[in-house]
Order: sequence, then structure tokens, then C-alpha cells
Amino acid sequence: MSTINIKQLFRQYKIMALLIAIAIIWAFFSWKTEGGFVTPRNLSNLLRQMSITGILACGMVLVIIGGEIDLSVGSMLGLLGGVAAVLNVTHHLPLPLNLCLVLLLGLALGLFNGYLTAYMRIPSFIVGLGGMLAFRGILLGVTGGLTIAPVSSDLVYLGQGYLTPQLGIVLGVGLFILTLALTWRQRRNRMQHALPVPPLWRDGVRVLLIGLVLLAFVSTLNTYDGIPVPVLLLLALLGLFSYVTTQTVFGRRIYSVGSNMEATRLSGVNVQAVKLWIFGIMGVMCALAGLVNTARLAAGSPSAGNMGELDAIAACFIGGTSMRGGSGTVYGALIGALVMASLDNGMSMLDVDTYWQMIVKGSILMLAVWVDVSTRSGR
Amino acid sequence: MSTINIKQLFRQYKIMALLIAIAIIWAFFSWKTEGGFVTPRNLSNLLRQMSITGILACGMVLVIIGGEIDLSVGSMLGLLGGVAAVLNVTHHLPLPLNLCLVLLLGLALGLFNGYLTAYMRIPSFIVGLGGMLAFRGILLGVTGGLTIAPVSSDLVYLGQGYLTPQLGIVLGVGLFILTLALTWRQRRNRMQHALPVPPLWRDGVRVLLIGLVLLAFVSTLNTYDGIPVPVLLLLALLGLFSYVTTQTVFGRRIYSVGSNMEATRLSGVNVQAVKLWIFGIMGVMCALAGLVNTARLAAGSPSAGNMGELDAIAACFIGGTSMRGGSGTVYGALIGALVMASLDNGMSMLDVDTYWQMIVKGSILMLAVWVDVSTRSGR
Amino acid sequence: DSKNPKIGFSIDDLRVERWARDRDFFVAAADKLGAKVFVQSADASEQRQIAQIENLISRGVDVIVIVPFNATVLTNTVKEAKKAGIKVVSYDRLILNADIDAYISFDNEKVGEMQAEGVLKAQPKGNYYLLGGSPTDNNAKMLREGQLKVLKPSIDKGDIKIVGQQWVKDWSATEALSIVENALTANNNKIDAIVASNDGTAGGAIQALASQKMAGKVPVSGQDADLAAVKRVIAGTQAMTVYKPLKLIASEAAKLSVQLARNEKPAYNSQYENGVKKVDTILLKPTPLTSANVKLLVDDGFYTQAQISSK
Amino acid sequence: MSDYLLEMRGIVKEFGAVRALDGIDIKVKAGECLGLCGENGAGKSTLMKVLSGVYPHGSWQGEILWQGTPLQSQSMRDTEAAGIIIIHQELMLVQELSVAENIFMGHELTLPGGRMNYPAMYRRAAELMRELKMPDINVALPVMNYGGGHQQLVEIAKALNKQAKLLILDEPSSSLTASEIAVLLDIIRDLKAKGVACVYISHKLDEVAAVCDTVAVIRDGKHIATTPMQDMNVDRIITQMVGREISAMYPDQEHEIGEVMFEARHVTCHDADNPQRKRVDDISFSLRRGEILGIAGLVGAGRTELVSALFGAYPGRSQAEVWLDGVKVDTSTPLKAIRLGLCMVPEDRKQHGIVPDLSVGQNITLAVLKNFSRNTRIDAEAELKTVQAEIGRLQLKTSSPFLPITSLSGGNQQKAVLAKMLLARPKVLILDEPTRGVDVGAKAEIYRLMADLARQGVAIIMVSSELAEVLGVSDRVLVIGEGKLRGNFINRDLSQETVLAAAIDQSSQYMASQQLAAAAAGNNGKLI
Ligand SMILES: Nc1ncnc2c1ncn2[C@@H]1O[C@H](COP(=O)(O)OP(=O)(O)OP(=O)(O)O)[C@@H](O)[C@H]1O
Ligand SMILES: Nc1ncnc2c1ncn2[C@@H]1O[C@H](COP(=O)(O)OP(=O)(O)OP(=O)(O)O)[C@@H](O)[C@H]1O
Ligand SMILES: O[C@@H]1[C@@H](O)[C@H](O)OC[C@H]1O
Ligand SMILES: [Mg+2]
Ligand SMILES: [Mg+2]
Repeated sequence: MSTINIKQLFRQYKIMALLIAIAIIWAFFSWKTEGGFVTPRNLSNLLRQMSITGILACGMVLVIIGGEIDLSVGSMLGLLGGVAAVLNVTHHLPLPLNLCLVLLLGLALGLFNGYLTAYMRIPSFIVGLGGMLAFRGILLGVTGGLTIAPVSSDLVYLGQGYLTPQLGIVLGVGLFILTLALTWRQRRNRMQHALPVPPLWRDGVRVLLIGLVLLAFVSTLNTYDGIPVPVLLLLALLGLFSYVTTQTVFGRRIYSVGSNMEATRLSGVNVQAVKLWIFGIMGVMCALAGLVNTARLAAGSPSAGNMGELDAIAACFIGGTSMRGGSGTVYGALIGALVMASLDNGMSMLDVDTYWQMIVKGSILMLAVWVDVSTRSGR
Repeated sequence: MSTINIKQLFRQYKIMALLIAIAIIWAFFSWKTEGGFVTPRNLSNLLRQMSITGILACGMVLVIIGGEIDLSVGSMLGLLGGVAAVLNVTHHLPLPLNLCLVLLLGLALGLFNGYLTAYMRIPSFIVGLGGMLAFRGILLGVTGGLTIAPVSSDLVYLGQGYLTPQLGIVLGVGLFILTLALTWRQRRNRMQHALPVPPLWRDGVRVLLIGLVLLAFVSTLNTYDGIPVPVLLLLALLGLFSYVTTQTVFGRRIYSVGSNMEATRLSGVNVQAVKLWIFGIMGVMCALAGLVNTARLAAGSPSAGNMGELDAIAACFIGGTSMRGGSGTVYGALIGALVMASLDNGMSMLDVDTYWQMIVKGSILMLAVWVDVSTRSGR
Repeated sequence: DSKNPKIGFSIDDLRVERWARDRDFFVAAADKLGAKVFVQSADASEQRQIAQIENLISRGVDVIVIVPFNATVLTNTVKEAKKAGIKVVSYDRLILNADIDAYISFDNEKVGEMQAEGVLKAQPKGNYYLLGGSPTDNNAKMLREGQLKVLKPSIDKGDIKIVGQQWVKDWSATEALSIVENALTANNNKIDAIVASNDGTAGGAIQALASQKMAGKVPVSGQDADLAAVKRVIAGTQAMTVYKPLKLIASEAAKLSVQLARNEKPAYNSQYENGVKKVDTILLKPTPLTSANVKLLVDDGFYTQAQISSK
Repeated sequence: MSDYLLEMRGIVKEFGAVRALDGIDIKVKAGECLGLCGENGAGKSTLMKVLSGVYPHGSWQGEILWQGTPLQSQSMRDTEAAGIIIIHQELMLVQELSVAENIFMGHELTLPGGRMNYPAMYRRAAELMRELKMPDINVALPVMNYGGGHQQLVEIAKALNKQAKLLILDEPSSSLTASEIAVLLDIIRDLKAKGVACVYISHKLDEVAAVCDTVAVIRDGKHIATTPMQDMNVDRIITQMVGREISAMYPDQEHEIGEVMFEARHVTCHDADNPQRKRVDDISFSLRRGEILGIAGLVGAGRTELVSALFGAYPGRSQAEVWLDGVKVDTSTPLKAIRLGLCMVPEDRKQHGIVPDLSVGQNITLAVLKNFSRNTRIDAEAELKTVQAEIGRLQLKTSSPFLPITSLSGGNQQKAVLAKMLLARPKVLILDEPTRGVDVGAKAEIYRLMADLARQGVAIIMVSSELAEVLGVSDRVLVIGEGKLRGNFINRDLSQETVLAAAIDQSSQYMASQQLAAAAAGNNGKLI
């Protein structure tokens, strides 16, 4: 039956439901804004607006796959962004040094959270809640409650700069070649191991589709100003984290720890160290997000990142990460972030009343996840 | 060894660590405020301040034991309180009718959340997140973003009224007699089923301690204005929910669903219905909390209950509820709420800088839970 | 005791820059008058604010000065304070439906008018975007009323067109940035002026303009004279801000509190109806601030020259 | 009206592309016990899940006639109402709830107002436990206080408590010792006499032979034959199951036993809830290179605690001195133990063995993932090659190593967990109930594997509740009773009775010490 076939297709390409949801959302907004929504300019906005949540979601998805949660990321982002602003505005530190310091501080704070969770066995929810308060408090102390501005233009570039169109094209072509190579290698490997190989046409279609998306992506953004730097960062993180989660020992262990910590421990894995480093990475992501946020605002604000954790967590869950740990993907989380950003962006373009915005966003969140859940479940 | 004995004692009376934590916190604040913290007046304040979080925590602990979470309670509280205010101020509905309507609406919203979670299989985190946005949006729509005031004085009584001292004493004596009766019955039951019965002196000490606490409680509050109505409500809920969770079929099924949903389902329990009703109860608690909040504010405010879910969830976790579901107690959650309220109250009485307040509160939260966790776990 | 009175100062949210400055000025002024100040910040939560005021009452302060997060929800709490014989002063935002002793403020509607005037002067015709404050803050609505009062005639004449209006959750700069980015896109950059309700949100708006290389070409208003905003005004990217001499209001408020504690008669200059009574009020004048008169800040001791000119 | 209580006709069940059941027919009369046999993954559990409504009507094809009328149940509640009660292969207990609460789950006895009628439930539960000859179990304590074997008995009590017309037992005996199995079989005979029908699934074929009236054998989802028991014997069942004959269950290859390489001294484990109580009380023993040491004892004797303490996996407080090759070593965590070459396959597969979200292959390589990584990147090809080799070696039945491990049959999950630890190249290998739920063919395979390892010089400790198995493969047998060492026997002409007597009887300590003395005198047992 064809319904079964469709369901099967959905199951095989799990994000399909989400992509379709995004397509519907986009179509709706485009129709309502008379095409304004899908202009290169707005898509560029949209991607920049999702970048901070996206960066956080990259780290958060690891945390959630590992069976934990981190509620302190909003405050930590604020703190690290604030520190970056202070170092820049008050101490005139050169950018590279500033970046290094902030990233290191992020790592340290993240490891601290991880230590409390993994070694002191304080439930991560409580660690996060405590950190949420404490980091925000430190930020208030550091900034004295003042907005620190204006930050130097090289820092602003991190948030508001663009890649030149030429470089964008090079990037796009590079990525396409990479896709080709990877697909080919995968086919070869599967054949070597006598595993079922998808028909050539299907892989062809897939590569073609990816190529088209890349083309659309690069050319759209180039029509405007080029690929925004934070979006580039996000792409890099997507690649890096997808690689880590699917190809490395550490990544495999994250899934394993989140899925059955006891069995993993009995298999000789140092589960505490794994958790420690998951939080460490989350800290670095907070630092990156904080830097981009400060750069975008050209200022360090004491309320920066407020409630940022909720957006990041929501992105992960929308993207199909399981609440109980053990499963989830980085690209799913980023698509989740895109859903949220699209809703915010579209509705603010439509000038919808605030209360309607909240109601609609809330409902669509549930709808999107419901579609995803109901197409996925086996029975 | 004596350390073993102490650990054992801690394990047996799991809340002991928390009670000691509270004692330390109280002693510290009393010392620092030169006794100001433990004046009847301030204790009365403290209890009233914890009442809203406490009411929410009563419902939340069921939700978490059942293996779910509800992030929408803050917004739902706001919405229901707002509706109560509108019915009171704009439509001049008599109080009993108003109460009924709001409680019913709470039940309906809760069941709606439950339906989405249990039957539509949308993860409760997402349902909560969606509800958080949507309910707040509806509240903004209902109130037009304005604060609805002033509400009538009979409604205000719910939040700011006091029980007369005489009634307070009657209540205290009644509760003491109840304790006696229950302890006796428990001893008899345990004996009948060949369970280890604690030595008589120990139960005696326990009853005596409870008696002293009751005495202190009633007489302290009577020294001020009497037992505040919301505190009375909280006491009643504590009794009711302790009874439900430990003595009724429904209560035991909550634990069983949260602990091993699959096994429970395969034992022929309608797990979806259990979840549905857990959320229904949570909705009613939101209605109660919303009413008390509106009564305390003497107004329905569009921002009421903002972030209330975090406090309620934190209270549960501080009180020893397990993040994975399946274990937890109502009194634990209320003690958790008391810890949080004590910290807020004490720190605001001390003249600490706001940012230090946040840092200290964050740290103490973690410390309290750490003490609890480390005395409880086997190693 | 009346010689060294104890004053409780309950502030809405120290994460909004101006309140941190209010606090510093207030504490300093009160210190000079021999009073001791207990500062509380409610972090934008009405529940927490009520709890904190209750705590101040049980600590036996003589006067409580309140910057309400929500002006309409303090009826019961104020009643309790009065019962304990404590004087209550409403600071900057008027507490409604409550028996308070005094109110000291800048006129919020007036601030709104100044913002609109400032922008209108720089750009008398064209497409206007209204960037409001927090949707849950009553003050934000008063500001909007003032702004519309000034803009109304031009709107009617057809000189200006309101192409969009949004409220910014919690006065958040990040949110303001996204909103303006989207507004610019939706209008193809055809926005000629932005009436922003405070400096934090103005900062976000200007960042959005900057990425379109429109910063400085589109006038943006603000209020509070945040340091960052003052620098922007000097740089020409922000048309104006409204300077509310915080030092003045803070020291006046401190004086007022001490006088109330000592049962002296403060010098009121106005009265405001708050739903329960006509509240004695000290009303202070805000000043519109453009690049022409920023020196005022230095003269007032609000900032040092070094602060302003530092890059 | 047909004279069959139950008829299942042409049952087909597919999981995606996998056809788990391929047209199966079985029939059961009232008062009859049907034995259901087949290799791991043959489809026994799946068939019973179809019957009991775990898989609702419509998710499979075929027809079920119950007392002559079609049964189209949507959930377990429907089948329970009809009188079909199932004991699942995997434990289905709620650990946090008490024994009594578990027994009555879904059928609680209540007082007015939805109150739990605890006195009545405790009374009935205690009665059931007495029937199962387990009077020591305190039915008011949480289930998690009891070990796997006890929990299995609770599971049985839970089923007995319901009014069954047809009772399905899916490997109820896999974690029981001989005496408990005897009790269980008696109970089944009682039920039969009362007219209750049973479907009995077990890989212990002598049980099947002892209690069943008919035997149905399935292979690869297909029905092979249904035969009255009087025409069958264990060997014939095996032939039907495997499609060939299995010559010898236990390998008789001799292996050389070398010098002492492993010593455990003064192992003591304290109860997690009651530190005064010792679950293991000062046990010491040693192990030689290439030796297979069987550890026998009754359920709850403390065998699992003993071996998990050696491996650093005991959850409570414990002391143990471990000596490896004459050096005192630290095995306080599994990681340290594995690095030293001390590996353990845990007893509780579901909680301590499998990682449910990972695939079969990923589970197998979990402990040695580092071996396949170059600069932290996993070499997927090398990994796959190893996985496929292991799957082949253990005859693990899976259509692809990329399937989630939870989609495997119970016995095949066990093989995957075993493969995981074998890959870690142990010097000393602890196997806690290694053949639980494993079919005869694979069992023989595992025994052969153990013998191979022993020949390569690996020392093996095997905890098992199956005495025949202990005696079949061990060189030496330790008997544990109530946390104490009750006997240390060289396995030569050792009889089940001797071991059992030591396990049960206090006075047997005398005999044990006699044997110990004999061993100390340099008797080298089976040595060549
Ligand atoms: N949910 C599922 N998804 C995919 N395949 C499944 C699923 N459940 C069972 N199978 C497959 O169905 C087949 C039959 O499994 P089943 O559990 O019925 O075997 P069994 O005869 O009970 O074996 P054992 O003796 O090991 O318990 C196996 O090959 C298994 O991999
Ligand atoms: N899920 C679990 N979580 C924690 N500990 C467990 C779990 N399952 C079993 N245990 C521990 O392992 C022990 C099981 O071993 P038991 O006391 O039954 O002795 P045994 O001799 O190994 O008998 P058995 O034949 O039952 O394995 C339990 O007492 C318990 O302490
Ligand atoms: O000064 C402003 C104040 O009046 C308003 O209420 O909140 C935001 C501030 O910027
Ligand atoms: Mg099976
Ligand atoms: Mg065991």
C-alpha cells in the first residue's frame, strides 16, 4: 500500500517530516508577506537570527543525548559575552587573545558544571538551575549592571560580517565535492561488506538534491551580501559535531552513556569523564554563542541570553532528540532551531500582535513535533 | 562504626539531610539578622511566600514521579489567575462560582496537556514549552496586557486572610491526635505483616517531635495573626496528596508508570489514563495557585507566575524526587519549596548585593542537593 | 530612629541599566543624610517583589521606596506596610490602587512625547516604526501614548505613516535587533525613522540599521542616557535620548524619604490620582538630549568627560 | 464448538522487512501443556506476544480462535479478560514498588475510595510466595531488594494470582535453580489438573519433556511439527529444532591447568540498605591458568555479589583483595578491571548488559572501541569486519548488524553481550549465568568456546544456576550459601546431590572442608 510506503519513507529519512513542516511554514509566510519572506535578504536575516540558538543547540544536543540537561547556558552565554565585551571595551585586549580567553573560560565553566554533575552526582537539573542564578549574578557583578559598549569593529565582524561571494562559491563547490566523495565512499563500503546498497538513482537524486540546496544556499546568500560569518560558524559546527557524534569514539560513547549508563560503565567506559567533557563542550559553545551575541549587539548586556536555554532545549526536542537520552542528531537540533527562528521571523514580519505570536508559536511547536512523532512511531 | 550508623539514619529518614540543611540555613540567617529571621512575623511571611510554589510543587511532584515534566505551569497559573481576576473585576461573579469556574478551567487545561502527552505522544517537554507560550499569549489577550484590579475583598482573603487563633489551636490538637492514631496503626500493621517494627521509644520520640513542631507552628503563627489561609491550603494539600500517593491505587500507579511504563502497561494498567489525570491534577493545582496569587496581588497581572515552573521543578528535585521518574514524595517537594523560600527570604533580609544573592542562592541550592545526594547513595 | 532612619529600596530589575545607577545615587544620597538603605532587586518578578517588600516590613524599616515591576499589584503589600506604620514612596512608576505617601518621578507620557518630537524633528516625513517596551510593562504603554500624541497630527496629515509596531519582550536588546532586522526586510529598508522606547532597545535597532549601512541616516530615539547610548548620540547613530537626571531623582527621593521618616513636610509640586487618593508628587523634568547638549551630562556629574569620550 | 481451547492459524508477523513468523498453526486443549521449542530467534516470544495482545489484532495476519470464536484483542487487557495470562521472557516488574504491589498491579484489591487494601494484598501475596516455596520473601519490601531469581518467582506469582484459562510461560526457569524449577513444574501439574492449559517455553528441554503433553517446534518463523510428548524425547526435539543432531552438549576436550594466576581474598559485600548484613562474608578462593571454576548456589546465595565485587561493579560497600599473577591489583572499577584483563558478563542483561539505543554491532564493540579508532576516528570497516566475525562465531541471529539490539530475540541479545566481553581479550573471564535464555545449539557453542579459551590459558569463573551445566564444564566447583563459602570441590565424579547438599545444608561444611583438604594436598583433579 502506498500509505505504508510513505510511512516507511518517513521512517527512513527521519527529518523529512520536519523539513516538510518547515516548507509549509515558509510557504505560508511567503504567501502572507507576498514573497517578502523568501527574499535573499530575509533568509540571510533568518539564518543570522537562528545562529545563536543554533550554536547552543549544537552543544545542548550532546548534553541531552548523554542523558543530562543544562539550564545554565543562557546565563553562561550572557556571562561569557559580557566578559568578552569588558575585555574588549575596558581592557582593549586584541581580538585573538580575547577569543582565546573567553573560549577557555567557557571550557572551564562547562567543565565545572560537568564535574558537579558527573563526579559530585548532583542532578544536572539542579546544577543548571544553580548555574543559571550564579552566572547571571557574576555577570551583574562584572558589568555592574551596565551595558558595555561599543565593542571594536573586528569583534563586531564575528556577528555581522559576511564572507565574500567568491569565497562563498568556493565553499559551496567544496561542499558539493565532499558530498560526492562521501556518497561514493559509502556506496563502496557498503558493497564491500555485502550490505544492501540503495539503488544508484536514489543516491543520485540525493546528491543532486544536496547540490541544489547548496546552490540555492550559496547563490541566495550571495545575492544579498554573502554568507554571514555566524552562519558560516554554524555550518562548521554542524560538520564538526556531526562528525564527532557519528564517527568518533567519544561520540559513540555519548549515545551509549545516555542510553544505558550502567551497562556502559560495566563495559569499561569511564562514564564520568564522558559526561565531564560533554559539559566542557557545552561551555565552549556558550562562549561562541556569547561572542556572536556580543558581536551582533555590538555591546555586552547584563540581560543577554536570558531564557536562551529554553530555545536551545526546544530546538533539540523539536529536532527529534529523545528526552530520555541516547538518541538524537545534530542536524535535527539545527533544523529545530530553524523552525523556531522561522516562526519568530515570519510573525514579526507580519506584524502580528504579541499575544497572537505567542499562541501561534506555541501551537506550531506542538504541531511540528506531533507530525514528527506520529510519522515516526512504529506501531 | 558510628559513621555507618549515621548514614543509615540518613537513609532511613531520607529528608533528614534536608531538614538539617534547613536548620543550618535558618540558624545562619537568624544569627545574621540578630533573630529577625525567626520572628513570628517573618516566619508567617516565609510560609506565605512559599505557598504558591508549594501548591505548584504538590502537582509537579506527581508529574515528575510519573516520568513527565510540565513547563507550562507558570503561564497556566498566570492565565487562570488572570481569568479569576477578570471574572471578579469585570463580571462581578460571586466568589464560589468564580472558584468553581477557574478550577474547572484549570482541570480542562491540564487534561488538554495530558491528552497531548499521553494520547498524542508529544513529549511533555514540548507540550509544556508550547503551553508556556500559548497560555501566556492567551493571558495577554484576555487582559489586553493590562493588570486587572482591584479584586474584591473576599477573593483577597484567600491570599491574605488568617485563621483565628482558636481555630488554629483546634487544628493543631486535631493533627496531633491524627499523628498518634496513624503511628499506632502503622505499628500494628507492620507487626501483623512481620515487618521490622521500630522500637517503641523511637516512635515515641518521633511523635513527640511532631507534637513539638505542631506546637511551635501553631503558637508561632498565632503570636502573629494566626495561620495564613494559603498556608492552611498547603497543609491540606500536603495531607491529601500524601494520602493519594501512598495509599490509593491511583497514587501507586503514578510511581509504577514513572518507574517502568512498559511493565505497567503490560500489567493491564491504562497508563495513558494515569498520565492524563496526573496532568489534570496539575491543572487544578495551577488554578489554586493562580487564585492564591491573584488574591495576594489583589490583581490579575499579565506577568503573573512568570518562571513559576522553574521554582516548582526545583522544589521537587531539591526534595529528592528522581529526575527519571518513579520516586519522590510530596513532603519532600514541600521541604524543597521551603528551602528555596528560606533562601530568598533570608538573603533579602540580609543586605546582600543582588548579584551576590544570585551567586549564593545558586551555590546553596547545589550544596543542599549535594548533601542530600551524598548521604543517600550507597557508596 | 528618626535620626538614622532605615530605608528599604525595592527595585524592579537591576539588569536594566538605569536602575543600577538609580541605586548607586540613591544610596550615596541617603548615606549623606544619615540613613541606611537596604536594596532589593526583584529581577522582573512581581511575586518576588512582594516577598521582598514583606521582608523589608518585618525588618522594621521606616520608609520603603518602590520601583514597581507591576504598578497595579501592590495594594495588599502597601496595606501591610501602612499597618506597620511604614511610609511608602513610589519611585519613577506610580503605584496604583494603594495608599502610598508620596510619588516621585519623571512624567512617562512626557518622555514619550519627547522621543517622538526628537525623531520628528530629524525626520518630519516618511515611514515610522514604533518599537515599544515590554508588553507586560504598563510604563511602556504610557510611553506609547505620549509618542502617539505627538505623531497624531502628522499621521493625520499624511506626512508620516506607521509601517509597523511591536513590543519588545523584557526590553531585550537582542529581541529588538531581530525585530528591526525583520521590519527593514519587510519594508525593503523603506523605514525613515524609528521611535524606540529606551536606550537598550534602541541599541538593538541601531545594530540592525548598521548592518544595512543605515545607521545615522535613520533617526532613532531612546531614553535613560545609558552610557552606550550617549556615545551613539555623539557618534550620530542615535538621534536623541531622554536624559532623566537620575542623580536628581535619586537624591530628591532620598531626601523625601528621610523627611517622611522624620515626619517633616517635603516640598511637593504636584498631585497624581492613583485610584485611591490624590498622591502628593514631586515631578522632575526630563531633558531631551541630542549631540548638541551632551555636555549637560558632564556638567551634571552624570558622567565624566573621560567616560563619554572614551572609545 | 471445537474441543480446542485455543487455535492459532496461519499467523504471520513482520517487522519491516523481517518476517518473524511465517504462517504458524498451533492448538491447545484445556488442561493440556504445550511445549514450544525453537532456537533463539525462532519466533517463540513473538508468537506469544501475538497471542497475548501485545501486538494488537491487525498488526499481524492469520486467525486466533479462542474457545471456538475469533479473538481480536486490541491490548493485553482484552486477552487477560478472556483468561490468557502471559509471563514475559524479560522481567516486567516495577523495581520501586513492593512485591505485593507488583503481584497485584492492574488488579489491586481496594477499600472504599480507591484505597489500597494492603492487609489483604500482603496476605494473599505471602500465600502465593509460600506456594512457590519462598516463604522468606517479605512481600512488603520493594522488588529491587531481591535478585533476578527471586524476581522471576514474583513474576510467576503475579501470573498465578490471575484467573488463567491459558497460562503462557516464556522461559520462566532461565534464572531459577533446580529446586525452584521442581516447584514450578509441580505447580504447572496442579494447574493442568484443574483444567488450566499452559504454553511452556524453555531452552531446558528436560523440563519440557517432564511437564509437557505435546511439543511444537518452530524454526525460522515456520512451524516444523507438533508431536505428542510420548513420541518424543530430548534428542528428537533438538533434531527438529536445529535440523541436525548435536553430538555432545559438553565438550570433552581436555585442557591444561596451569599455575595459580588469580586470587580473591576476603571478599565481603555489605547490603546496600542494611550495612550490618553481609551478602558475601569473607570468601577467598584462587584460580589457575586455564581452569574453569563453576560457582553454584541457591538463588539469593550471593554469587552475583561475589563476582561483581571482584569486577568493581558491586553497587554497595564491599572489600576485596584481588591478586593477579602474584601481584595485588586494583579492580575497584570495571574500567580498571578490564584493563587488567579481568572481564565480566553480567547476569542482568537488560539493565547491565545491552545499550538499547545502539545497534547490535555497536553493542558488540562497546568495550574495545578504541581498538578500531585512528586518532579517535572509528574505522567503520574494521569495526564491521570484527562485528561480522563475532556474529558468525557465536551464530548470532540478526539480519543486519545495524539493527537496534532491542529487536533481537532474548538469547541473541545474550550472545551479543558475551561477544562484547570476549573481544576485550580477557585473562580472567567471569560469566554470570552466561547461557541464560540461550538455545541448546548455541549453548553447546558457548561451552566449546569456553573450553577453547581455557585451552588458550584464560581462567574462567562461571556462575550458573544450572547444576548440570556447572558439572558439565567446570574443573572445580565452589558452592556458596548465604554469603559464605560452603564447598570447594574438584569436579571428578562430583554428583549434583553433593553440590546441592552443600548449598542447602549447614552441616555439609564439614564435607566441604574435607574436599578442600584433599585439593590442598595437591590433587590435581582433571589435570593431564
Ligand atoms: N521489534 C522487532 N523489530 C524487528 N525484529 C524483531 C522485533 N522483535 C523480534 N524481532 C525478530 O523476530 C525474530 C523472533 O524473535 P523472538 O523474540 O520471537 O525469538 P524467540 O524464539 O523468542 O528467541 P529466544 O529463544 O532467544 O527468546 C528474531 O529474529 C528477532 O530479531
Ligand atoms: N537491577 C539491579 N540493580 C541493582 N542490583 C541488582 C539488580 N539486580 C540484582 N541486583 C543485585 O544482585 C543480587 C542478585 O544476586 P542474588 O542475591 O540473587 O544472588 P545470586 O546468588 O547471584 O542469585 P541469583 O541466582 O538470583 O543471581 C541482588 O541481591 C541485588 O543486590
Ligand atoms: O527608564 C525606563 C523606565 O521608565 C521603564 O519603566 O523601564 C525601562 C527603563 O528604561
Ligand atoms: Mg524469546
Ligand atoms: Mg546471580
